[in-house]
Amino acid sequence: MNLTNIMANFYYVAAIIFFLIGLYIMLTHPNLIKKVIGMNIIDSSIFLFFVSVGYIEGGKSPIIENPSPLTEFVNPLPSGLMLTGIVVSVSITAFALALIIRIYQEYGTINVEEIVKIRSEEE
Amino acid sequence: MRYDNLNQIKDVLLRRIRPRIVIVLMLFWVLLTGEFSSGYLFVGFFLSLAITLFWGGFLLPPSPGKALFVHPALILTVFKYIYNFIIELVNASLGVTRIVLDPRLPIEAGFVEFDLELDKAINRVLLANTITLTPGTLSVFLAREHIVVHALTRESAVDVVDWGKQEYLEEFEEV
Amino acid sequence: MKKNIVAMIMLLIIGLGLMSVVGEMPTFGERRFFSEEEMYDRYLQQGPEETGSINIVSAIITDYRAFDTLGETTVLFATVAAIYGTLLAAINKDGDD
Amino acid sequence: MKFEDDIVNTVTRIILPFITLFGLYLIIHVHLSPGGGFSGGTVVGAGFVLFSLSFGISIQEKKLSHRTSALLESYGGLWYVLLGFVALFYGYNFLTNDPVFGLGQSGSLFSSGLVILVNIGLGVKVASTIITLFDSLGGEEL
Amino acid sequence: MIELFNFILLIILIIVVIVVAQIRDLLSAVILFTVFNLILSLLWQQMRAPDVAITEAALGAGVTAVLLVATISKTRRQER
Repeated sequence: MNLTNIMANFYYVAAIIFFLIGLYIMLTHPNLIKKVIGMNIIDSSIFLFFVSVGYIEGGKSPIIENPSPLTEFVNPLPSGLMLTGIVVSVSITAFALALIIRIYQEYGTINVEEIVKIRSEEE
Repeated sequence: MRYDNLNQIKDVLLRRIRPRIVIVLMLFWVLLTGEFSSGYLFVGFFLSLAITLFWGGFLLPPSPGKALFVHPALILTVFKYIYNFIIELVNASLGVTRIVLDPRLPIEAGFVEFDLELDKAINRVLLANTITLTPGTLSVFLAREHIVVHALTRESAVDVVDWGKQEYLEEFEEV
Repeated sequence: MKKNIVAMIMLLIIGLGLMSVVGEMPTFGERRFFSEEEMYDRYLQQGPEETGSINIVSAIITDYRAFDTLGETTVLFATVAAIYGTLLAAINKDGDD
Repeated sequence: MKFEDDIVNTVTRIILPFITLFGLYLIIHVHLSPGGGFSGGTVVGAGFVLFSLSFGISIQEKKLSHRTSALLESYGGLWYVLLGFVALFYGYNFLTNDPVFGLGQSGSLFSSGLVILVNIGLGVKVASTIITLFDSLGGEEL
Repeated sequence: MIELFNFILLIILIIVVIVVAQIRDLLSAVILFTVFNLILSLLWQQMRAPDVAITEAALGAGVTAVLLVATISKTRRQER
C-alpha cells in the first residue's frame, strides 16, 4: 500500500467513507426510510468516485466553443454515464418509497423489527 | 351559437395574454442565452407567449387602468421604501446585537397579531417579507389581511405594528 | 448493540480492502487515466463535427450512446408503471373489502 | 396538500413562469450549454409540483389531468423510438444522426438534428414522470 | 486554492453524512440529506462537470426530497 498515493487521492478516500457510512446506515437502522436515505448516499459515493476519475488537472468543462488543440478538457465520458445513473437512482428511490407506503398500509409501521414481530405472530 | 363560442375563445385569449409578463420573460430569456439575433428572439417570444397562455389565470392579476409599463410614481415609492427599510434594518440589527451581547439576555419573546389595511396580496407579502428580513422579528402566518408576527422583545413588537401601519405601503396601494 | 459492533468490524474490513485499491490507483488529475485514450480523443476532437453539438456530454448521451438513453427512458416508464401497480392494488383491495 | 398561505401563493404566482421558461431553456439549449432533457424536464416538472403544492391537487388535476400526463409519458418514449426508425427507413443504423438529420452550423441554436429532437421528447417524458411520481406518492389524501 | 476549497467541502460532506446517520428525527435527516446533495452539486461544478451538477441539484436535491417528505407525511415522523 502506497501511503502518499492515498493522501493525494483524497477524493477516492472520501468516496469510500461515504460508501461505508451509507452501508452502515443500511445495515444497522431498522427504519425503512432511513435505509432508503443510506442507499442514496451509497449512490452519491459511486457518482463522486466516477466523476473524480474523469477529472484532469487544469482541464475545462467539455463545451468546445472555439476549438484549438492546446486547450485541455475534462473527460466527458464519466459525466455522461453518471447522468444516467442519477436518473436511475431517483427511479429506484421512488419505487422503494411506494413500497414503503404500501408496507405502512399493510402493517401500520415502517420499522423492520416490528414488522418481523408481526409476521412471526401471524404464523 | 358558433359565433358566440368563437367570441368566448377570443375573450379568454385576450384575458390570458399579458404583454408586460411576456416582455419580462423575454428579458429573462435574453439574459439566459446572451444572444440577440433574430432566431433566438423569435424562439424566446414564442416560448414566453406559450407560457403566459398556459399559466394564464394563475399569474399575478393585472392592475386595472394603466397605460404605461411602469408608473413613474412607483419607482419613487420603491426608493423611499428601500431607504426606510435600510434605516429600520440598521436599528434592528443594533438592538439584536445589544441583546445578544448582554450577559443577562433580556428576551421577552412572544407573538403579536394585528390586521392590515392592504388590499393587494403582493403588498401584504412585501410587508411580511420585510418583517422577516428585519432581525429579531419573524412573520409566522399571513392570510386575508391578518398577520401573526413573532418578536424577540416587547419594543420590537411595538415597532413592527407601527411599521405595518405606516404610509409607505399605502402609497403602493394607490399607485 | 452486538449487531452494531459486528457491522462495524465488517465495514472496517471492507474499508481496508477498498483503501488498498486506492493505494494502487493512478494519481488524481492525471491526463491519461485508464486505457481510454482513444475514446477521449475521438469524442473531443471529432464530436462537434460528427454530432453538431458543442456540448460533448449531451452529444455522448443522446448521440453516441443514444441506445443507452433509450433503455433509461424504459427504466423511467417501468418505474411509473410499477408505482401505479403497487399503489392502485392497495386501493382496489380496499374497495373489495 | 394545500397551504392556505398568502406568501406561498403570491410568490408562486410570481415565480412560476420563470421556472417554466428556465426549464424550457435547459431543454432547447442542450447542445450549446450544460443541461438537457433530464435536468430541464425535471425543472418543468418541479414547477408543476410547486403549483399543485400551493393551489391544491384538484386544480392541478384540471390543468393537466392524470390521463394526459400518462399519455405524454408514453408518447415521449415512442417519439424517441420513432426518431430511431427514421434512420432505419433511409437505410442507416438505428438512431443515426449525421446524414439523416441535417446538422447545420455547429454552435448555432438550430443545429445538431437528432440531439435536440431527442432531448425535446426526453424533456416531455421526464416532466410528466416527475408529475406522475408526485401525484401518486404524495398527491391524494389517503 | 481549488484543492483546499474542495477539501473543505469534502470535510463538510463527511460531517453532514455522520449527522444523518446519527439523527433520530426523519424529517431532519431528509433536510440534511438535501443539504448533502446541494454541496455535492457544488463539488461537481468544481470538478468541471456542470451537466451532472445541474441534474444533481434538480433531481437529487429537489425531487428526492419532495418524494421523501411526501412519504414521511403519509407514514410516521419519528424513527422509533
